Amino acid sequence: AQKAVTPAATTEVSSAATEVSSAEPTAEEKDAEVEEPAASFSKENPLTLKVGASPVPHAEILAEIKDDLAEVGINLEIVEFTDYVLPNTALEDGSLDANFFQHMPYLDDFNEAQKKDNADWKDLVPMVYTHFEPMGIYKGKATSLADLKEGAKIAVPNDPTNEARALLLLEKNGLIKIAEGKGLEATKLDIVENTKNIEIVELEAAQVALSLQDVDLGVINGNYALSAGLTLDDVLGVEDKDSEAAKKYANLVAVRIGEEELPQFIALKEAITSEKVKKFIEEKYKGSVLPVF
Amino acid sequence: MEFFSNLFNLLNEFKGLLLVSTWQTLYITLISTLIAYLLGIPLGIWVVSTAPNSIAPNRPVHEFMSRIINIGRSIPFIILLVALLPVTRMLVGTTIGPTATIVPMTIAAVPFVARMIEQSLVEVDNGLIEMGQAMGATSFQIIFKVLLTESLPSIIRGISITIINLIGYSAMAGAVGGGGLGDLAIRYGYHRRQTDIMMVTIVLLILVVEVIQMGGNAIASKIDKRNVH
Amino acid sequence: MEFFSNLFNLLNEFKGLLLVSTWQTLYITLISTLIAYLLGIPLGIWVVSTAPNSIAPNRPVHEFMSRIINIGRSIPFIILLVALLPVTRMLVGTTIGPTATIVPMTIAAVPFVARMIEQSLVEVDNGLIEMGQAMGATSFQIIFKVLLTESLPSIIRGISITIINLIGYSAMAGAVGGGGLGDLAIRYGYHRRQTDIMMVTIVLLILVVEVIQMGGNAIASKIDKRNVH
Amino acid sequence: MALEDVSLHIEPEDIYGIIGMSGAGKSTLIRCINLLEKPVAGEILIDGNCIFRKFGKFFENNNEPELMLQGAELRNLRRQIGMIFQSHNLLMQKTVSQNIAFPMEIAGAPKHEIDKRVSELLEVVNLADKVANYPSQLSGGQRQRVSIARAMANMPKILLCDEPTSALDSLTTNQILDLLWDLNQDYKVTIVMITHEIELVKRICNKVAVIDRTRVVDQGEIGQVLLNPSMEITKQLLSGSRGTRG
Amino acid sequence: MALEDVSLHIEPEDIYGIIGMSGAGKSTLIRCINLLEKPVAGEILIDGNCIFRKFGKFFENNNEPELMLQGAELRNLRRQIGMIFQSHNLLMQKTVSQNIAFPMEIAGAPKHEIDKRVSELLEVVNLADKVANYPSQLSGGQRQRVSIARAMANMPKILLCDEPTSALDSLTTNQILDLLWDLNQDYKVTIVMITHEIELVKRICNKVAVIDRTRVVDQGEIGQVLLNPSMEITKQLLSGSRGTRG
Ligand SMILES: Nc1ncnc2c1ncn2[C@@H]1O[C@H](COP(=O)(O)OP(=O)(O)OP(=O)(O)O)[C@@H](O)[C@H]1O
Ligand SMILES: Nc1ncnc2c1ncn2[C@@H]1O[C@H](COP(=O)(O)OP(=O)(O)OP(=O)(O)O)[C@@H](O)[C@H]1O
Ligand SMILES: [Mg+2]
Ligand SMILES: [Mg+2]
Repeated sequence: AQKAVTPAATTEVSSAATEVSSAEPTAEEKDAEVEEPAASFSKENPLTLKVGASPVPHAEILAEIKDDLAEVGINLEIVEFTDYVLPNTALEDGSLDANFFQHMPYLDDFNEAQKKDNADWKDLVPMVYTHFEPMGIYKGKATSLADLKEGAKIAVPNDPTNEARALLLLEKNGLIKIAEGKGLEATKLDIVENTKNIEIVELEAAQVALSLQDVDLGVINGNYALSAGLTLDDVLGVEDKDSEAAKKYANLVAVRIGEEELPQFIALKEAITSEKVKKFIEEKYKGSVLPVF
Repeated sequence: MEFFSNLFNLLNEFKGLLLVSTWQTLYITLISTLIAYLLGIPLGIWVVSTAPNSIAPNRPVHEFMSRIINIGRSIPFIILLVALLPVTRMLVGTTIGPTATIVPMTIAAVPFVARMIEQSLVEVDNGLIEMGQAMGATSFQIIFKVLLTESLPSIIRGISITIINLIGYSAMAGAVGGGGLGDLAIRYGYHRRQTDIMMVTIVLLILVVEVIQMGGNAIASKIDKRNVH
Repeated sequence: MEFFSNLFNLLNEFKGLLLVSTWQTLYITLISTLIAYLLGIPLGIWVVSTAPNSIAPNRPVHEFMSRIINIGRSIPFIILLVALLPVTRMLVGTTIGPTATIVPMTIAAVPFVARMIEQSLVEVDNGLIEMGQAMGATSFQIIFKVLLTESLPSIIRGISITIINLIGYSAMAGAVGGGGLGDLAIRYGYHRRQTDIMMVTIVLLILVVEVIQMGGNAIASKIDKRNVH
Repeated sequence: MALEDVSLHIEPEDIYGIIGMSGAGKSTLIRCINLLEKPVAGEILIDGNCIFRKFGKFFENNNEPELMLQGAELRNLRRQIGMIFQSHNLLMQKTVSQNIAFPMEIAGAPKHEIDKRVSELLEVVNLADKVANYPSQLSGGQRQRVSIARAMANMPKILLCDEPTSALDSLTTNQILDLLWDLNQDYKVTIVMITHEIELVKRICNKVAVIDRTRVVDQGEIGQVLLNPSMEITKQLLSGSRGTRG
Repeated sequence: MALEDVSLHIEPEDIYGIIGMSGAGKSTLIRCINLLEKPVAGEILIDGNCIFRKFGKFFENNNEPELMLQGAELRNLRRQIGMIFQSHNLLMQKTVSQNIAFPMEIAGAPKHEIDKRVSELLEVVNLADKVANYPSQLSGGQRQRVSIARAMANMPKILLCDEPTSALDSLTTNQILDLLWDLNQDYKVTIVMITHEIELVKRICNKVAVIDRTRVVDQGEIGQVLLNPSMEITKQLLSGSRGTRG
């Protein structure tokens, strides 16, 4: 059934595909898919690929490869989301063909949670890992980690992907301790040790950089720090590019399970891991976004 | 000079996006308003007319409807949006994009519309309702031939307020790929910090709002016959 | 049984957070509503009374005020919030937390309030305005002693609508750590998919909305003397 | 505001006048006839049919079942009763002709019939040139005439008139009285008319009731009540019109 | 709706009656006196002071400057003119006493003075028991009496009365006429009164104007206009009150 990815078909076909794959495809069927030649689209008969992405840097990276994909007959349609739930549910239900905004721990967690509520949930899987957005602890009123005063305020992003990560970064820098086993579920309620009585202030990820003046420290995603004009001088601690975190939190393009090897995704994978994109990321984001390919 | 050539370049570069977004904003808000009024007018009428001392008092029904409206108004939009995903998928076949946005927007707007309708209907002079009753009008006839006709200018003013409120909602719906000018402004202005494109987008939004408000007021004044010269 | 013990545990665990959030919601919305009305009433009156054929027609002023209101209503909340950060810092000394939220909430509410006031004032019978003029009342006296007193019930109904609208906005104000029930529902219920805590939060929101709506309606009916028995 | 101790006997084809001082309860009484006002206790019969009955425990016949016409029955009754309101109650957003057509639309009359009747009535009340105007564009007396025309639109069997000529000059008043008289004579319409001009009562009513402070203090044939007034209030009302100065 | 060719001469201390058929333009005329209605062209003088002047090019004296009282001057003038509206125009959200107090509040009278005057007026119009009621709780005539009391609250020099007794019974009408008479005699109040009851004009007016289809067709001393009517319309209005039936 997956063969039926014809040029004219877009979303509707994808959702049909989902239904079929829910019928537990056998190994043979899966093999058959992989063997299918990449002849179902061409420059004359382009295939539309709907990809959901966060505005920065994901949508910007996708925009960079739009022309390259058009060359091979893929009409890349970027749908921007500033939300972290809908791109996954929309991918699962066939409204999207792929999404590009999350890292593996979040995706795992999401699949896990969905399966609890919905037995029919079909896993979403990574198709390619692209980049890492190092998170940093930035100076606010305080200028060093050492002279942080009692009751200091630290701003962290308030979305689950970033908040837990920010808390883990603070833990790593010895400011707090988080309950065992919470991992990416951690919120400020899971802080078990807080010797300096630090007050965690949860803000919208993009907002943290704007409110630095009003807190002692802020934990900020690299891209938002960049667009707010912050420099390396302002950083007190960062997830470095060779760390565990870099691997763990590498951002990925996710697709529905079983579709990883579809020709259009192979083309996407090639385009997004090209030298050109690497250069683009390095130049545009100046170290606040790091390619992992 | 440079300002204008910059602006020109910008407009040229983003022309397509701006046009599409304007179209999306109009499409989403106007369609949701339309459907929300189709559903909200009956709801508003129902809750007004079953109120104590109204034309068809019915305490249980009144309280039930009122509660439903309040619940609808309590749920944060984004949560409503997620809760409605299965319905959205069923109705429009997808959960993202402008058309999919219309479903939660409409549902969020219905209770607001019901309250705006209530606001307009309760202002109708009681003497006119009595007049209808004395003529032997059914509740239905009183609603259509007295309440709605007499409060029409006020209802129209309410429609402007509602549409503009929904334009605000549509910016939130952008979070889930709905598109539209508000979303564009947020993505470029807030997330990407491109102030220039944000400004252009907001100017377009202001134009849309201006047209709707002026249009609404003009129509309301025109059809209002309480003060003709 | 298990359901209740689960619920009990949940309430126990989140008691503090729920209480704080309820308090924050009330604090943010009520204070913003208060200030928004202090600013929005004069604005609404101004735009109504300078309209053509009104008590103090003044086309340029009317159009200017109307435009200001429309601009205020056009800017997406989150962008307004960012644009106002310096003002917020100046006024309340910080840009984060519930108190800081009040600034953008208020500014976002003012133009809405102005339109709701307009909606109420234009319904006042023209004969009463003439009566005031015939008695030699100044525009100011007509506004206070005729327009506002006669439309008070309608204005009160508008206040309920506004407060409930602002509760919706306050969910967005979570962006700057404003807190509140809406934000709690979104962060725990939506982002972290803890349906139970989301449900509890929404129930609290519904209660708050219910109290405000019922209270508003009750006061409006009570003070409305057009139909006393 | 409850009326006390009211018992009126209005026969079919009567032109029944109701007089009394301002605030006596005339409007309240007339509004009981089509149940716009619900009496606390008492009985209302129209054409021998009871439309309302409720007796408190202080009444003799408190064992009779309570009754109040409701729903479709009430509406059908009301469609046969025309009413001229003291405060006109015109639809402000409708033209003169739409206002007059209102009761016919309510009763579901066909469009051509409505149009025909409305133009007849417009002639009758002398408003043919105002057909497309809105009430806000009319003078006080013109509004009252719209209200009169509307009450007659449905060819009612009973016409309740609450001060129908209060805003009209003597010429127009005469035309309206002629009209009421003709309706009564030609179409056997029962008319109940509140007025404060005793002259009018004398001219067209055959019976009259005098209301004073929420009570019916006198009623009967016109000659009996007005020519030989037995009640103080009736005398005052009659003498009031004679004037004290001039 | 413009009046044509109107030229009235109302002297101080007149009780000036205005009669005419329904829709003739009586209310419009009276509303010109306090400039609620703006004439298209013409001149209005009060106590010899011009409050409005505008002449089109078809007038001889079109070189005189245009003039229309505005702002504080207009308000001061209006505070000396009481007005009884045909449609009452009561504040529905205010009690009877608050409605009566309204013009005094507007003029900034001290509270105790307001209270005193309001209770006097309540006695005068016989509404002392309704002091705390709202207009929606009053009968038609009671509302009219509130409107009358309100017009008198400020001790105006000129009183414009648009059918002040149209909803009142003969007894109450007499009381009101006595009141107007006393105001005129004791306080030298100039009164302009529209009415459709020619009896009233005969009883208290010293002058009268007859309006017909937006024109003043006759005016002058009461005896001259009404006792020897020269105009057709005046005759009709007079005969109309004699009645055609009865
Ligand atoms: N706003 C308006 N627009 C158009 N015509 C109007 C308006 N107001 C009044 N008219 C017309 O002007 C004429 C005079 O009206 P006016 O109210 O002065 O009559 P009137 O003499 O007071 O009559 P009545 O005794 O019935 O109160 C009427 O024919 C009326 O229809
Ligand atoms: N809603 C109400 N609440 C309380 N009292 C009322 C209400 N409506 C009327 N009344 C009172 O009931 C009495 C009778 O009123 P009604 O309107 O029947 O008088 P009426 O005889 O028609 O007088 P008018 O000739 O002045 O119209 C009046 O004293 C009035 O104040
Ligand atoms: Mg009455
Ligand atoms: Mg008039």
